[in-house]
Amino acid sequence: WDEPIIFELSSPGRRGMAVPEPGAEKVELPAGVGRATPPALPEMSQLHVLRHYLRLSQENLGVDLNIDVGQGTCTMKYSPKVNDQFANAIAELHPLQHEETVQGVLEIYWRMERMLAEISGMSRVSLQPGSGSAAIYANIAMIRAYHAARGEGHRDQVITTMFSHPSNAACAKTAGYEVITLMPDANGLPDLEALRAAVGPRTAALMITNPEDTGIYNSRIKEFVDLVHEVGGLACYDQANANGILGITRARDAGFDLCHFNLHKTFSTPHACGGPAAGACGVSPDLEPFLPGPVVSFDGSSYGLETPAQTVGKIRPFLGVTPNIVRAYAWIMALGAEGLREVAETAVLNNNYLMHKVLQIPGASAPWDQRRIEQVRYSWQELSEETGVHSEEIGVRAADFGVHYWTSHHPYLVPEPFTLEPTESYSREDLDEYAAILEHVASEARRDPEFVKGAPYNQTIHKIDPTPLDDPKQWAPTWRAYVRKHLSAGG
Amino acid sequence: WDEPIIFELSSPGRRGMAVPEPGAEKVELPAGVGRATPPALPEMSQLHVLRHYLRLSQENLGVDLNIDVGQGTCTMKYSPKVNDQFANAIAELHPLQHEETVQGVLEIYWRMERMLAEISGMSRVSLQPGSGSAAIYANIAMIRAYHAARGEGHRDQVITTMFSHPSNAACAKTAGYEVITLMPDANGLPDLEALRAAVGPRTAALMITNPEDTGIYNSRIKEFVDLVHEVGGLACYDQANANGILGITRARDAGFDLCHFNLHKTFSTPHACGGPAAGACGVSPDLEPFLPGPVVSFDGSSYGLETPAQTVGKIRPFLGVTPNIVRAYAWIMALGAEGLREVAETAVLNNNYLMHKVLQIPGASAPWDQRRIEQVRYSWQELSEETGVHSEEIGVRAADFGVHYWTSHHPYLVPEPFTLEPTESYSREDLDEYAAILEHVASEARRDPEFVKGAPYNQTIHKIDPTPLDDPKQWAPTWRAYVRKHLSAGG
Amino acid sequence: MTHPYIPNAEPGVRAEMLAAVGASSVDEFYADIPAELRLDRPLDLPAPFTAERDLVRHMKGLFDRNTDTEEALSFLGHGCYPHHVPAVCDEVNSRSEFLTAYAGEPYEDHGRFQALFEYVSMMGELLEMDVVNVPTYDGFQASGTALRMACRYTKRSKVLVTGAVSADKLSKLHDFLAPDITVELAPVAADGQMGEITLDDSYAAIYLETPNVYGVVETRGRELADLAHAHGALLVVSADPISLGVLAPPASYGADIVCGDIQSLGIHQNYGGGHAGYIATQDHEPLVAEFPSRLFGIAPTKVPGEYGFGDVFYDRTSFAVREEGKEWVGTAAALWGITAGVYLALMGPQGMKDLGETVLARTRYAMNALAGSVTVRHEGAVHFREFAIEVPDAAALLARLRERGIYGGVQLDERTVLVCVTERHTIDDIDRLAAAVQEVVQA
Amino acid sequence: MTHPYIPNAEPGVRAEMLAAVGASSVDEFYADIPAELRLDRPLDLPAPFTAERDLVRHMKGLFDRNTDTEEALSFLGHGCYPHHVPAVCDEVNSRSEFLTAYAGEPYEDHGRFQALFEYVSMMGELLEMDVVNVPTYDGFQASGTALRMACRYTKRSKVLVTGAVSADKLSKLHDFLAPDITVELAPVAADGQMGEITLDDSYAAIYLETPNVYGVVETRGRELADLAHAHGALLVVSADPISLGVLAPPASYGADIVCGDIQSLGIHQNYGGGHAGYIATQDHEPLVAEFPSRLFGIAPTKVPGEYGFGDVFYDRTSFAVREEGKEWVGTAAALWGITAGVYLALMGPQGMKDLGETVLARTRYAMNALAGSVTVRHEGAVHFREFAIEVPDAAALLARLRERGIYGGVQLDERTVLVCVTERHTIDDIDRLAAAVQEVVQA
Repeated sequence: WDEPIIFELSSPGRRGMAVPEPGAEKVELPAGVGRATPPALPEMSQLHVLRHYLRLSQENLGVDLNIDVGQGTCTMKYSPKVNDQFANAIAELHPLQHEETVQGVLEIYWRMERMLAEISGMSRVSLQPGSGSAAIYANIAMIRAYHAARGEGHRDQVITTMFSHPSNAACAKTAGYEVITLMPDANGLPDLEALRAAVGPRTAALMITNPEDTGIYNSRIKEFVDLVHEVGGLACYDQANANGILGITRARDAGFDLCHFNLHKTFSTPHACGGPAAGACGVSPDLEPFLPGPVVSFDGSSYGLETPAQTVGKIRPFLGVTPNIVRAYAWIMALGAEGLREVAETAVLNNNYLMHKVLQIPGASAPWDQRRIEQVRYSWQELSEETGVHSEEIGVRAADFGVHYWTSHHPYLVPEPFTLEPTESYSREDLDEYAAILEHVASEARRDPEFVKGAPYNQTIHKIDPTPLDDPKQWAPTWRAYVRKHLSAGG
Repeated sequence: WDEPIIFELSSPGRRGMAVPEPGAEKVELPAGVGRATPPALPEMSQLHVLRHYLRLSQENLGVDLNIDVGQGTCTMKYSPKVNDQFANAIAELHPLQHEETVQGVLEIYWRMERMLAEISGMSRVSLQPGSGSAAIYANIAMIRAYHAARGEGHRDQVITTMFSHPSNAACAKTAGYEVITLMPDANGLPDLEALRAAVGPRTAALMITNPEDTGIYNSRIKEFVDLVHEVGGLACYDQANANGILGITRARDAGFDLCHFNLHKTFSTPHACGGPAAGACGVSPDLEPFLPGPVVSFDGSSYGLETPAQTVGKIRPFLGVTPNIVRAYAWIMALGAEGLREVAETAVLNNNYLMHKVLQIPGASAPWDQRRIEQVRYSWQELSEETGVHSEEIGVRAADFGVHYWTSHHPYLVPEPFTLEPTESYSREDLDEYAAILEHVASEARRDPEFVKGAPYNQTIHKIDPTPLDDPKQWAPTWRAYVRKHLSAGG
Repeated sequence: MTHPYIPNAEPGVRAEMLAAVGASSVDEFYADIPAELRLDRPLDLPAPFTAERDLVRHMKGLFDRNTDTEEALSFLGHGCYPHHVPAVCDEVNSRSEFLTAYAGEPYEDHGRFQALFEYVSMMGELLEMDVVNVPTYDGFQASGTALRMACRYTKRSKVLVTGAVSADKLSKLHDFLAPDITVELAPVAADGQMGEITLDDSYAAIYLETPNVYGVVETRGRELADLAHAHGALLVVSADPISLGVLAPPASYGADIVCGDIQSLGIHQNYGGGHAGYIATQDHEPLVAEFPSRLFGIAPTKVPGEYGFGDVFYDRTSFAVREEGKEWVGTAAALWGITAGVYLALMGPQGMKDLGETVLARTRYAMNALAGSVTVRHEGAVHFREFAIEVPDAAALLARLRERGIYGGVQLDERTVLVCVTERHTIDDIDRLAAAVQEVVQA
Repeated sequence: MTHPYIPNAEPGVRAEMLAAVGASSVDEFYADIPAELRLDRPLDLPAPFTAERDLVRHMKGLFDRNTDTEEALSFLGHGCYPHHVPAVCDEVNSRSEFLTAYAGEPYEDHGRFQALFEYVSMMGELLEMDVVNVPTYDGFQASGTALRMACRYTKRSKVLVTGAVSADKLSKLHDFLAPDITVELAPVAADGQMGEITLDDSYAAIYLETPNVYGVVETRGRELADLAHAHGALLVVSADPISLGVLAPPASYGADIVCGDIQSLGIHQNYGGGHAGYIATQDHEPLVAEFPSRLFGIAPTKVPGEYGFGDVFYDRTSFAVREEGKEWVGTAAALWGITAGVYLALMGPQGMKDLGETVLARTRYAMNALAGSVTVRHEGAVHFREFAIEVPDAAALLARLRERGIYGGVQLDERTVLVCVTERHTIDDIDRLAAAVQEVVQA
C-alpha cells in the first residue's frame, strides 16, 4: 500500500484518545492568552491512527528486516531485542529523582564508563552527549576550555581530514574555530606532510578518524598525534566507528587526549530512523576537569552525581540518552572481552570477504590498493563511464531486491562511491546474496541502463523528481505549506 | 519477499540463544533414556531467526493493517493496544500462586464474571474455557451433568440448527449425544415446526444461535426456548458473537439456561492467527453447581477460589486464558454500559450501511428478504452463474487490493457465499472502500473471468494447487515428510 | 464525545449513514427483536474509564495487588513452567500482523501458514514424527484427544492411564472421555515410575507421561510399547518437548501418539493462559484421519519453486462435516505455536541439549540441597525439572516460605510439596530455598 | 560456542571465508596496525553473561535498585514531564521497521520520510508555522540553534534571554553560544513573567519561554514581539507544544522562531533520554536558509498523485558542505519525532484542548491545595503544569516526602521547590501530596 498523508484521513469529530476530565474547577484564561482557533490536527479513531503508522512502518526497512550492509560508515549491526526490554525498564524514571532512588541506573552509568575507559585507554568518560556529532562538539568544547584555562585562548585553528565525518569540521566551526582540512595523499591516507605544514601556535587540536571512511588504517597515526602535541595542540580521535579494532588497539595507546564513540555504531544501539543515539567522550587525565556535567561518582558503597571542577557545562539535558546507555551496557555485558574481540575480528573478516566478492564484479573497484579494516569505500566509476548509470541509481535499483545502499558519502572525493560495511552481524550467506544483487544490477546497467536509471519499480513509490525541494517557491516543508502552494485554488 | 522455509536457512554450528551453564554436576543418563541423535532443528544466529519471522509477519494481514470486515462471523474488531500492555502485566504470574498473592487478578476475574452476568442476565459465569468452542463443550458437559444428577441420563439428543456454528453439533457429538439439526425455513430462520417435531423425552438440550450467521434475528426465539423447556430440556444460547445486541437484549430474558460468549469476538481480544482465545459460560441458578472449577469467590474483603459442588471438572488447566480475560475486562471498562450499547448500535448501523452498498453491486445478493443485525451472509450466485467465477476466487482477488474475505462459511447452504461483518471498528470510509473493491473485482469478473480465477497477483505467492493436500502419498504435514516424499533421491 | 474505539459513533457520520440507508434511527434495525425481550434499562455496569490514562490507573491498581514470580522467588511448576522466555519470542508474538490476524486464506495470511508449518516441522524433528497438529488448546486437551484418537483407531473403548498424572489433568480426562470410554488407572511404583500393569485385548491405549507428575523420567517406555502393541493397543505418551534435547523422543521407543503442552517453549506463565497442546503421529493415514485439529501442509503454486500452504485432509474436521468430523475444531492456540517455533529456531539442537543438561543438573542439585532437611521422594529416579518432598505440614511450610518471599512449590497433598527447578533458577536461588526450608523445618 | 550475535564466528564458516579470500588468519587484515599500538592483552572487562537468561538476571538486579515514578508518586518536572504515553505511541516506536532503520533513501525508507513529514506538518498546525525541522537532539539544542539562527539572520551577536529559564539550559546556552555571541539575562518580574527590558539595535533576538521555568504562562508576548521588531531583532519563543491546545501559539503574537522540546508528546521520561527539539519558522527563505537540521518536503514522482519525499534545501547542511554548513547535523532524535506525530494524531484538536484544560485546572487545584501550608509563588499568574513553592528547608521537605513514597518536586534552591502536575495526577494524588506537605511542615 501507499498510505495517504495523514491529514487526508481526517474526519471531523473523531478522536483517537480521550483525556481525563479535570475533576477541578476550569481555569479561565485572560484574553489573548488562550488559543483562538483549534489546530488543524487530524481527527481519527485509534485504530485508524494505528493502522496508518503500521502501514508506514511496513514501508520502511530496518536492520531487522534486511541485509543492512549498505549503510557504510553507519555500522548497522544487530541490536538485540532483549536490550529493548532493558531500555523499557527505565521508561518511568525521572532524571531528577534523588540519587538514592536511582542507584541501579547510576551503577549502569558508572560501570559503562569504566568499561569504555578500558576499551579506549582513557581515564574518564562522559556519556552525556546525545550522539556522535554531539560528542564531537563536546570534545571541541573541552578543547576550547582546556586551552582557555591555560591562557592559550589564542589557539583558533582545528585541523581535520577530508575523510573524517563532516561533523568534525562543522562542530569546530560552530565552536568558533577556523578549520583546516587535510586532503588524502596518493594512498588515500591523510597527508602527514600537509599536517606538518598546518600545525603551529594557532593549533588547538587535530580531529582525526582512523580508519577513515575509506576503511584504510593509517599506520602513522602516532606520528600525527606527536606532531600536534609538539606544538601544544590536543589530539582528538573520532572513534564513532571502532567496530573493527575493539580490543585490538586503543585511542590512548596512540597518544590521543580525547576520543568519542557512537554507541549506536560500535555498541549496537538501534539507529531509530535517525536517533535518539548516544555518544561517549573519553578523555585523558588532563582533560577530566572539563568534562560535561554531571558525571557519576562512586564512593565504594553508593553512587552519586558530581560536576567536574571546570566543566564545559551541559551538552544536553540531564545525564544522557539513558535507554541507549542501558542497551549498550547490556550489549557489552553479553560479549565480554573475548566477545568484543570476536566482534572486531569477524567484522573485519566479513569486510574482507565482501570486498573479495565485490571486486569480482566487473565495473566495481576499491580506490587505493590498500588493506581494509571494517569497511570499504568502493567506486562504480568504471561501470558508470561505460553505462552512464550512476552509483546512486544502482543503490536505488538494489532496493527493488530488498536491500539498498546509502550514497550520502560525504565527501565526494571518490567518484561514483558506495560504501559497504558488513559488521559482524551478517552471515556469509547474507554477504553472498548482497554481492549477487550488486552483480545483477551491474549487469542490468550494462544491458539496459535506462531501465536501471528508471528505478525503483517495486517500492512504495516511483522515481522522485527532486526539483521542488530546492525551489523556495515550490518547496513544502509541511503539509500546510503544500496545501498553500500546491492545492489551494490560487496555487 | 517470499521467505524460504526456515530449515533452508540453517548452517551448522550457529545458534540464536545461549543457555546458562549448569553450575552443578552434570547428570549422566542411563542407557536408552538419553537422546541418541540431536534433533535436526535449524541452526541460526539470533538476528536471522528474528529477520525470518519479521518477514513472515509482513506476509500476514492483521486487523491492525487492513479493513478486516471480510471475516464474517468472526467479529474482527479493534483490540486496543493498551490492553496488550495490561495482558503483559500478568505474564509472570504462576496460576498456582497462593490466593493472597494474586488478589488483583482474582478481582479481575470476579468483576469480569459479574459484568458478563449482567450482560447476559445469567447468575454465574465461568471464564475457564479456552475458546468459544470449548465453552460450547463446557455447556454440553454441564447439560449432561445436570440431567445425570436428576436421574435423567436417558436424554441423549441435542438439537441444533444448521446455521449455528458447527461446534455445537460437533461438541454434542463428542460428548456422546445424538445430534438433530434443524434446517432453515423459507425465511432463513430455524423452523419452529421442525423443532416441535424433534423435541421429546430424549431431548437434553437445544443449542441455538441468534442471530445466526445469516444475520437475521429470530423473533420467535422465546417460543423455541419454551418448547424445549416443556419437554424438560435445557436451552443453550450460542452467543459467540453478541456484538450487535449488547445492552439490547439478554440471553436469560429469553429464558435460556446457559449461554456462552467468545471474548475474542464480542469483547475484542485479538484473534492471534487462531488463538489463544477465551470463552465464557453463563448459567442460570439451576446450573451453577455444575460449573467447571475453580471459580472465584469473594467474601467482601478478599478473593479466593472455590470448586462448585457438582462441578463437571476441568475444561482446561487452571483458571482460564488470563491475558484475554484481562484484555476483555479492560475493554468493557473503557466503554461502560453506554459504550457497549454504542458498540452494538454502531455495528448494526455499519452492517446495514455496508449491506446497502453491497447490494448495489450487480451480481451480489443477500438471500432472504429480512432485516439484518450484525452481519450478512451474501451470495455471488448471480455473478457466478454469469461469469463462472466463484466466491472464493473473488475473495482471493480482493486480497490483491489489501483486503480479503474468508470463505469457510459452513454450512454451504447459501450458494457462492460471502459473509461480511463490519463491527463497530471501521469507519464509513473503510466500508466505502471495501464495497468499492468488491465492485471492482465483480466488474473484473465480468470483463475477464479467467483473470480473476488466476488470482492472486500481488501476494507473497501465486495460486496454489491443492491436490497434494488430500493425497496421503503426497501430503507433507511437516518438513521432514516433505523432504522424505518430495526431495529425497528416491522421492 | 466520540469514543476512540468507535469511529462511526460520531453524530454527523451516523446521521449521514442512516440517511444513506433510509433509516430514521438505529432502532429500525432492531425491529425484529420483540419488545418483551428488549432490555428496558441501561446495563448495570461500573462507570467506564474512557480516558486511557484513567483506565491505566485503574488496572495498575489491580496489578499492584499481585506479587508475581519475578518479585518472589518461585519454585512453582506442576503444569506451568517458569522457563526463560527469549526476547525474540515476545517480539514476534507481539507483532500486530500476527497478534491481530484471524485465520484467513493462504494468500494474504501466507506468513501465518508458513510460521505454523515451520512450528509443526520443528516439533516433528524434536519428536522424530512426521505429523504434528496445529496447536490445540492445551496439554490436557491434547491428552484427551490423543486417547480418543487411539480409541477411534482401535475401535476400543478402554484406556489405561498412568497414575503418575496430575489430579487436574485426570479430571479433564474423566470428563472428556466420558461417557463412552472407560479410564483405568495404573499404580505408581516405588521408584516414581508407572507401576506394573497387565493388559488384555480390550484396551485401546496405554497412556504414559514423562517426565511425569513427580518429575520422574519414565525409563520403561520400550517395554510398555511392546506390551501395548502385543495387545493391539497403542502407546500414547505425553512428554514436555523442552526435555527432548536430552531425553529420548517417545517415538524412538515405540510410542504411537505423542502429545503434551508447549508452554515451556518460550511462553510466559501468564497465570495459566500460556498453554497450547500438541499431538503427533507418524505419517500413517488411518491415524492421521483421526486428528480433529488442523494440519498444515505444503502445496505447489503456479510458480515453480514457490511454497504454498493449506489444510491437509480437511474433510476430517468438524468445520467441514459438523458432527461427522472428529471431535471439534475451533480457535485454539495458534500464536503459541508460532512462538514455540521461534523458540525452537533460536535454541537449535545445541541449545535444547544445553538447556536439558542444565535443568537435569540443577534439579539434581536442588534434590541434594533439600535432602538434608526434608525427605526427597523417588531419589533414585532420573528427575527432570520437578521432584516431590515430604514434610510434616506442607501448607505451613509454604506459608513460612511465602513470608520469606519464596513460593516454595505446589502442595500435592497435606504432606507433599512439588518443587520445580529450571534454568531460570540459579544455584544461589536453590541455596536460598534450601536454607529457608532448613530454617523453617528446624524452627 | 558460536555467539548468538556473531554468525560468522562459527569456526567452520570462518575457515572457509578465510580460505576464500586467501588469508591464513584474521591477523593479516590488521597488518597495518603497528605492533606498538597493538593491545597485547585481553581487555579487562567483567565476565560476560552470554546466556540471555543470565544477562536478564544481572540487569534485573540493577533495575531492582531503582524506584521509578510509577512506584512512587512523583511531582518531578523541570524539563522532563510525566504525561500519559498512549499505548499506540509505544507500539509504533517499538516497531522493528522504525526502531532499527537507519536513514536511507526515500524509496526503501519511504515510511520514515512520510512519518517525519507528517510529524513536522502536525507541529506546523499546532504552531501555525510553515517550516518545522526534523527533530534536533533536545530543547536545549533547539534553543541554542534558534538563537544562532537569529544571529546569523540579523548578522548580530547579542541576545537577550529571559531570566525565567532553567540553570541547566542557561549553561547549555552559554557554552553553545560562546565564544562569539553575548548572552544578556533579563530580570524576572514579581508576577513570575519576564520583567522590564530595554533594547537597542545591537540585539539579534529576545528569547522568551512560556510556560517558563516557574510554570508561568507569559502574557506579554505581543509587546515583546513589537519591541524586538522595532529594533530589527527577532522574537524567539520556547514553548512546550503540549500547552498549545489551550494556549495561543507564539506565531499568533509575532514570534519569528519558535522552539522547544517534544518529550511531553507521547514519550516516556526515560531518565532524561526521551528528549527531542523542534524549531519552527514561517516559510521565509532567508530564515529557512539558517536551519542546520534536515527539513523534509514533498516531491512528485513519475506517477501522478504519488507523494515522494526528500530534503528541502539540503545544501544548507554540514552533510553537504562541511564547515560551510549551518552548525552541524547528525543523528539526532527522529524516532521521537515519529512518536510525537503519533501522539498528535491520536489527540487531535479536541484531545489537545481537553488535555490543556485538565492540566490548567489540576495545576490550579494543586496550587490552592498547597497554599494552606506553604507559600505558593506567583499565585496571580496563569500556571501551566508547574509552580514554585517556598519552604523553610527544601531538601528536608523533599526527604520527608520521599519517606512517604512521594517525590515532591524539584529543588530549585534551598528554599524553593518546583511542583509539577499533569493529567496523570488525579485529584487524589494532589490531595495526598497536600496532606503530606502539611504533615511535614507542621511537624
